[in-house]
Amino acid sequence: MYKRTRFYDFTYYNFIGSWAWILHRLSGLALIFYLSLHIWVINSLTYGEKTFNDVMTFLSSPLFKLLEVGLWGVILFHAFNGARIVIVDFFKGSLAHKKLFVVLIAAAFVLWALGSFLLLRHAF
Amino acid sequence: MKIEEARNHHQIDAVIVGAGLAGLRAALEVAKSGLTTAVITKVYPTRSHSGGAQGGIAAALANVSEDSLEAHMFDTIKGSDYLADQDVVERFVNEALKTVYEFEHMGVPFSRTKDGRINQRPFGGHSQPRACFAQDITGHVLLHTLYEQCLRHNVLFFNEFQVLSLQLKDDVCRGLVAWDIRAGGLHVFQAKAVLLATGGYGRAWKVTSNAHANTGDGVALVLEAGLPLEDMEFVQFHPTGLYKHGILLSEAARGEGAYIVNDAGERFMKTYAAAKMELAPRDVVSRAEQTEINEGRGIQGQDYVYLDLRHLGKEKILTRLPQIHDLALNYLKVDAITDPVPIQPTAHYSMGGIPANLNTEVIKNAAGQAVKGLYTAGEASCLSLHGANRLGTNSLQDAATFGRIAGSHMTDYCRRSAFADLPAKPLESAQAKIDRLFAGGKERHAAIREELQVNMTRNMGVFRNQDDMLKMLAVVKELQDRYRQVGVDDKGRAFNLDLIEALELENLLSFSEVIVEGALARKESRGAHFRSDFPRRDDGNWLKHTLAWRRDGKIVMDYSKAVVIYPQYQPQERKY
Amino acid sequence: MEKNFKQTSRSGAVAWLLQRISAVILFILLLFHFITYHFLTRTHAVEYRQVLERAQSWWFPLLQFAFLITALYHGLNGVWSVLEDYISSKGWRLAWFSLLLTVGLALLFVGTLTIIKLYTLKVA
Amino acid sequence: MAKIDIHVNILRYQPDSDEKPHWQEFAISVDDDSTILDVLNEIHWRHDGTLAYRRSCRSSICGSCAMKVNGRNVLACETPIHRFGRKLKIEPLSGFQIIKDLVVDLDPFFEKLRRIKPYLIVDNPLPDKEFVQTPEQLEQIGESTLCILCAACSAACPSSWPNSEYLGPAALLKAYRFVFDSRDDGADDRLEIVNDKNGVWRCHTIFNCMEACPKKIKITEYLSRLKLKVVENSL
Ligand SMILES: Cc1cc2nc3c(=O)[nH]c(=O)nc-3n(C[C@H](O)[C@H](O)[C@H](O)COP(=O)(O)OP(=O)(O)OC[C@H]3O[C@@H](n4cnc5c(N)ncnc54)[C@H](O)[C@@H]3O)c2cc1C
Ligand code: HEM
Ligand code: SF4
Ligand code: F3S
Ligand code: FES
Repeated sequence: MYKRTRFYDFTYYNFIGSWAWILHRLSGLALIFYLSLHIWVINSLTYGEKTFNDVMTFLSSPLFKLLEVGLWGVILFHAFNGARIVIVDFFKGSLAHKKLFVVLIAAAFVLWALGSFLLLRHAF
Repeated sequence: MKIEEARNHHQIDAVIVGAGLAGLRAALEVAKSGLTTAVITKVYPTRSHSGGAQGGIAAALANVSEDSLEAHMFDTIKGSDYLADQDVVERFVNEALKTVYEFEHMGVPFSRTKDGRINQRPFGGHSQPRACFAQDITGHVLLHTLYEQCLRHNVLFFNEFQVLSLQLKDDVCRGLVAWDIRAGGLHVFQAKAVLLATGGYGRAWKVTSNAHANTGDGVALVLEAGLPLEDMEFVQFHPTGLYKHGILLSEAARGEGAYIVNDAGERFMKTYAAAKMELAPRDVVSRAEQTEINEGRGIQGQDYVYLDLRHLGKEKILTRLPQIHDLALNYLKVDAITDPVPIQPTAHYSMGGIPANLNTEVIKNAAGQAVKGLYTAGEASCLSLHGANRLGTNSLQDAATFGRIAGSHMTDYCRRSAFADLPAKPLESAQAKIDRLFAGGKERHAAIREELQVNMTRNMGVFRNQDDMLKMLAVVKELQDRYRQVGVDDKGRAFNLDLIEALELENLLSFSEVIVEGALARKESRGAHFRSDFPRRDDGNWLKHTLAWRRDGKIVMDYSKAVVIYPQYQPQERKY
Repeated sequence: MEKNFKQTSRSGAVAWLLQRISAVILFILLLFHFITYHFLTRTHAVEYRQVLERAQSWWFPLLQFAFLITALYHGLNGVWSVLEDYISSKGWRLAWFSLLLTVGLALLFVGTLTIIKLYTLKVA
Repeated sequence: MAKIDIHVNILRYQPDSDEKPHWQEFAISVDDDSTILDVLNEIHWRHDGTLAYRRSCRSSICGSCAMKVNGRNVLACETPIHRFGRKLKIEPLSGFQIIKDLVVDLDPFFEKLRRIKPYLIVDNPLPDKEFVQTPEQLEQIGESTLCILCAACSAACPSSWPNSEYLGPAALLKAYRFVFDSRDDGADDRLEIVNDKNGVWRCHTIFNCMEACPKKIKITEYLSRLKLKVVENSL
């Protein structure tokens, strides 16, 4: 017998459900990574006004602004797809999970565009 | 290849060949008694052909109408064209209710009436709505439920094992030899009791509703063991086979009210069976259909007519007959909600088979003497419950009821007997078959099978006559000769599909000869056996069973096995 | 034939449910957090004074603490559920679990410290 | 009906001679209304007898012939080739060991089924006739009883690839089928069995199972209901 168990099987992947799952997983991991850094960095804000301003100037550079826009996107995806998961789990969302995905991600996208505008408007 | 005898030797009280409804029901019965029970099956149990049954299982529960055991009995006898043994029919209808209630208690999800009882629908040849059903997947749910119960009671499963020979000596069955399909290799099973529940033999035809596995292996094994077969010429053709594919569209469609129409859009059944129309028994409807086709009234003059469901409406089609809707859509791209579905008669059910008595013991002669330790049930058997024509939904009931009866007789038998010694060289004949196929001639089994099937459909169909049948006989003989030169491409052990199919072909060729000889000899028309050269039923000469042996390479017939007839059910003309 | 399947920890229901409950709470808190911090406060750079003022209102530490706890729980429980998909060896599972627990407690400690410090810091 | 020429790539593995699977191309001519199974038969019967695959009913009810065609799990017997054009890529189901060519080892699949006690458990004495079960009660489990145990769903589930011990959608669906049967008294037992890291909690609502199921069973929905029942039972 030939054993062909693999981690992933990329030939069975072209469905909304599985993309949503992969992205949800990756975004979740990214978020917990970010959250760890965030907690660490914010701690430095407590070392007086000078440190605060140094850190903040650094964080307000265009590069960080762009990263923040990305972060906002990741958060929105994870949050709205997460909402979809909750609806699937508790409110028979399975019956229309693709529609739900499209609607919720569209809503997330609008929020993302709006937020990005707010974030970037003073950046450059 | 050398076979390691020691490792592949099993000693098991009851060995059951076949995991269809008959086999599993028997296995469950034996296993409950605590005896070691093994089921040997060439496909995974849930893949057995019983799962393909759609319409229902007959029992006079009287849940939706007045009904009685007598009515069920009479319908069955009349449907059989009076060839059924009436003691068998009596036993059958008496046990039928119990069988269905047992199934329900095992968890079968039967469709329900509003007040929560088992729902029933009309079926061809039954005078009352008697078919208990689960949508149009009745066989499927029955089979799965039985399999589940067998798991619960620790039945041993030898899945993907193909039985190649019976071990018989001095009229005692001692076990059998099987080929392990997955790994390759022969296994010897020593048993106190063996049940043959290998299903039907419809695969001898090209246009057939039967699964690839329905190659009549059990029937051929018995013939090879020097025992007789009964009534093999009676093969039912189902009127609603999906055009070209032969795949079955359940009679449930007509039970729910579908029409059959010809090219003129006419419900032609009114000229053949005005009272019952589409719900006349299958032999009647198939003949009507074939007549329309033969006389040029098929759709656009071709070899099919229409099954029309449109007037039933989307709702009913999708809730009551979803499988039929899917089949037509997938195979013919026809949406039954909006279009009529092309159909033609298809080889469907084997009334004949391994002769057995009321206790399901295999018998060796017309006097009814039994072979010890050998049993049979289900479509492989011929008790004879269905006579010359089976009524729809009676066969699932047959398989389950006589499966259970077989199980309880086997249990008794196992309890009071010891293992009998196997014959000296149990592997010999099976090994010889395989060696020959591996050594290989130039003939290809696929070509031979194709030729057999095409000719059987052409010559042994709904209408038969002497010329066609003589032609067929010549074809079978020629193909049997050619078979001796068959070799397989695949010389491997593991999952050698080539080898399996070649072995099955030998069986097809073997019993097909019996079918043809039996049909040639029977110079009358009865039930599913219709001869245009002898279009009348002839009770004077032919109200009797055929028993056929292969002796010295010839088929030998015996007609001294009388039909059991009760005074109150004397043969009458059969009208619907 | 009894192979290939091992029954393991008879549970998972509570973790599953808490993951959803924390998700719903996070949905609200996180969006709130992002809006108040990343959008509304950014005139140019976050002002030290402004941040401290809000940090010292009565509701701030409560909300922040709730956010910290739910996010940490949700995130780390999420990582654990990802790991469970891929790791079947008992030893590795224990090792990873301990690691996640340590990281979680550390972050909780740092985060709590930050909140308290900000609350008690004197505005210069 | 006309003949068309097609190219069929099949992932071959012959245990006696091959170390690992490899692709083999067949250029053949078939009727344009053929199914995948017809194509395999054509190859096996007329071109290469060594090709191995499972089939029986050829009417999409026995569940033998699930395999992956052009990246999708299908029943070979019910899938017409015109769905894919002239290039076919046929391989065995993922996630199982290959016995030969398209034939995979399904023993683990059936073993998992066995784990969830897939049979009606009744504590009280049986009624004389049938249990009363209303059409509404039947409706709860009706669709789940369509399952033909073809394994297409379990093979498509990403959760099951890295973790061969995951019970998988088919077994869980069977658990649902009995837990929600109004006649069954074995729910507590079964719910405890599926309340496991390799049970219902390995389902991340990925929906591939539903995409793969030839019977179009709303598997994920039923697994969701099962999860809620487990939660309810363990609080
Ligand atoms: C399409 C279709 C629809 C039908 N619908 C209905 C219906 O609605 N109502 C009704 O009453 N009847 C119906 N029938 C008939 C009914 O399904 C069968 O008669 C019945 O299921 C036969 O059951 P069985 O147990 O005898 O055999 P099967 O279910 O055919 O099982 C045969 C078993 O034997 C095994 N086997 C065969 N040969 C070997 C071997 N050499 N070695 C090992 N194992 C072997 C096979 O693996 C299989 O497990 C239908 C039949 C068909 C074809
Ligand atoms: C904003 C609101 C959020 C919602 C609605 C939400 C929702 C969810 C849900 C429902 C799951 C379960 C997925 C599953 O079991 O299949 C999940 C998993 C996860 N979440 Fe969140 N989440 C949110 C925020 C966060 C945050 C802030 C983090 C990081 C700290 C995070 C990290 C994770 C991780 C790592 C997983 C595991 C991923 C996986 O199992 O594939 N989530 N989330
Ligand atoms: S749920 Fe669907 S895909 Fe899964 S085994 Fe059953 S029929 Fe096949
Ligand atoms: S694909 Fe797998 S993860 Fe769940 S929804 Fe289906 S079982
Ligand atoms: S052959 Fe039975 S499902 Fe395809």
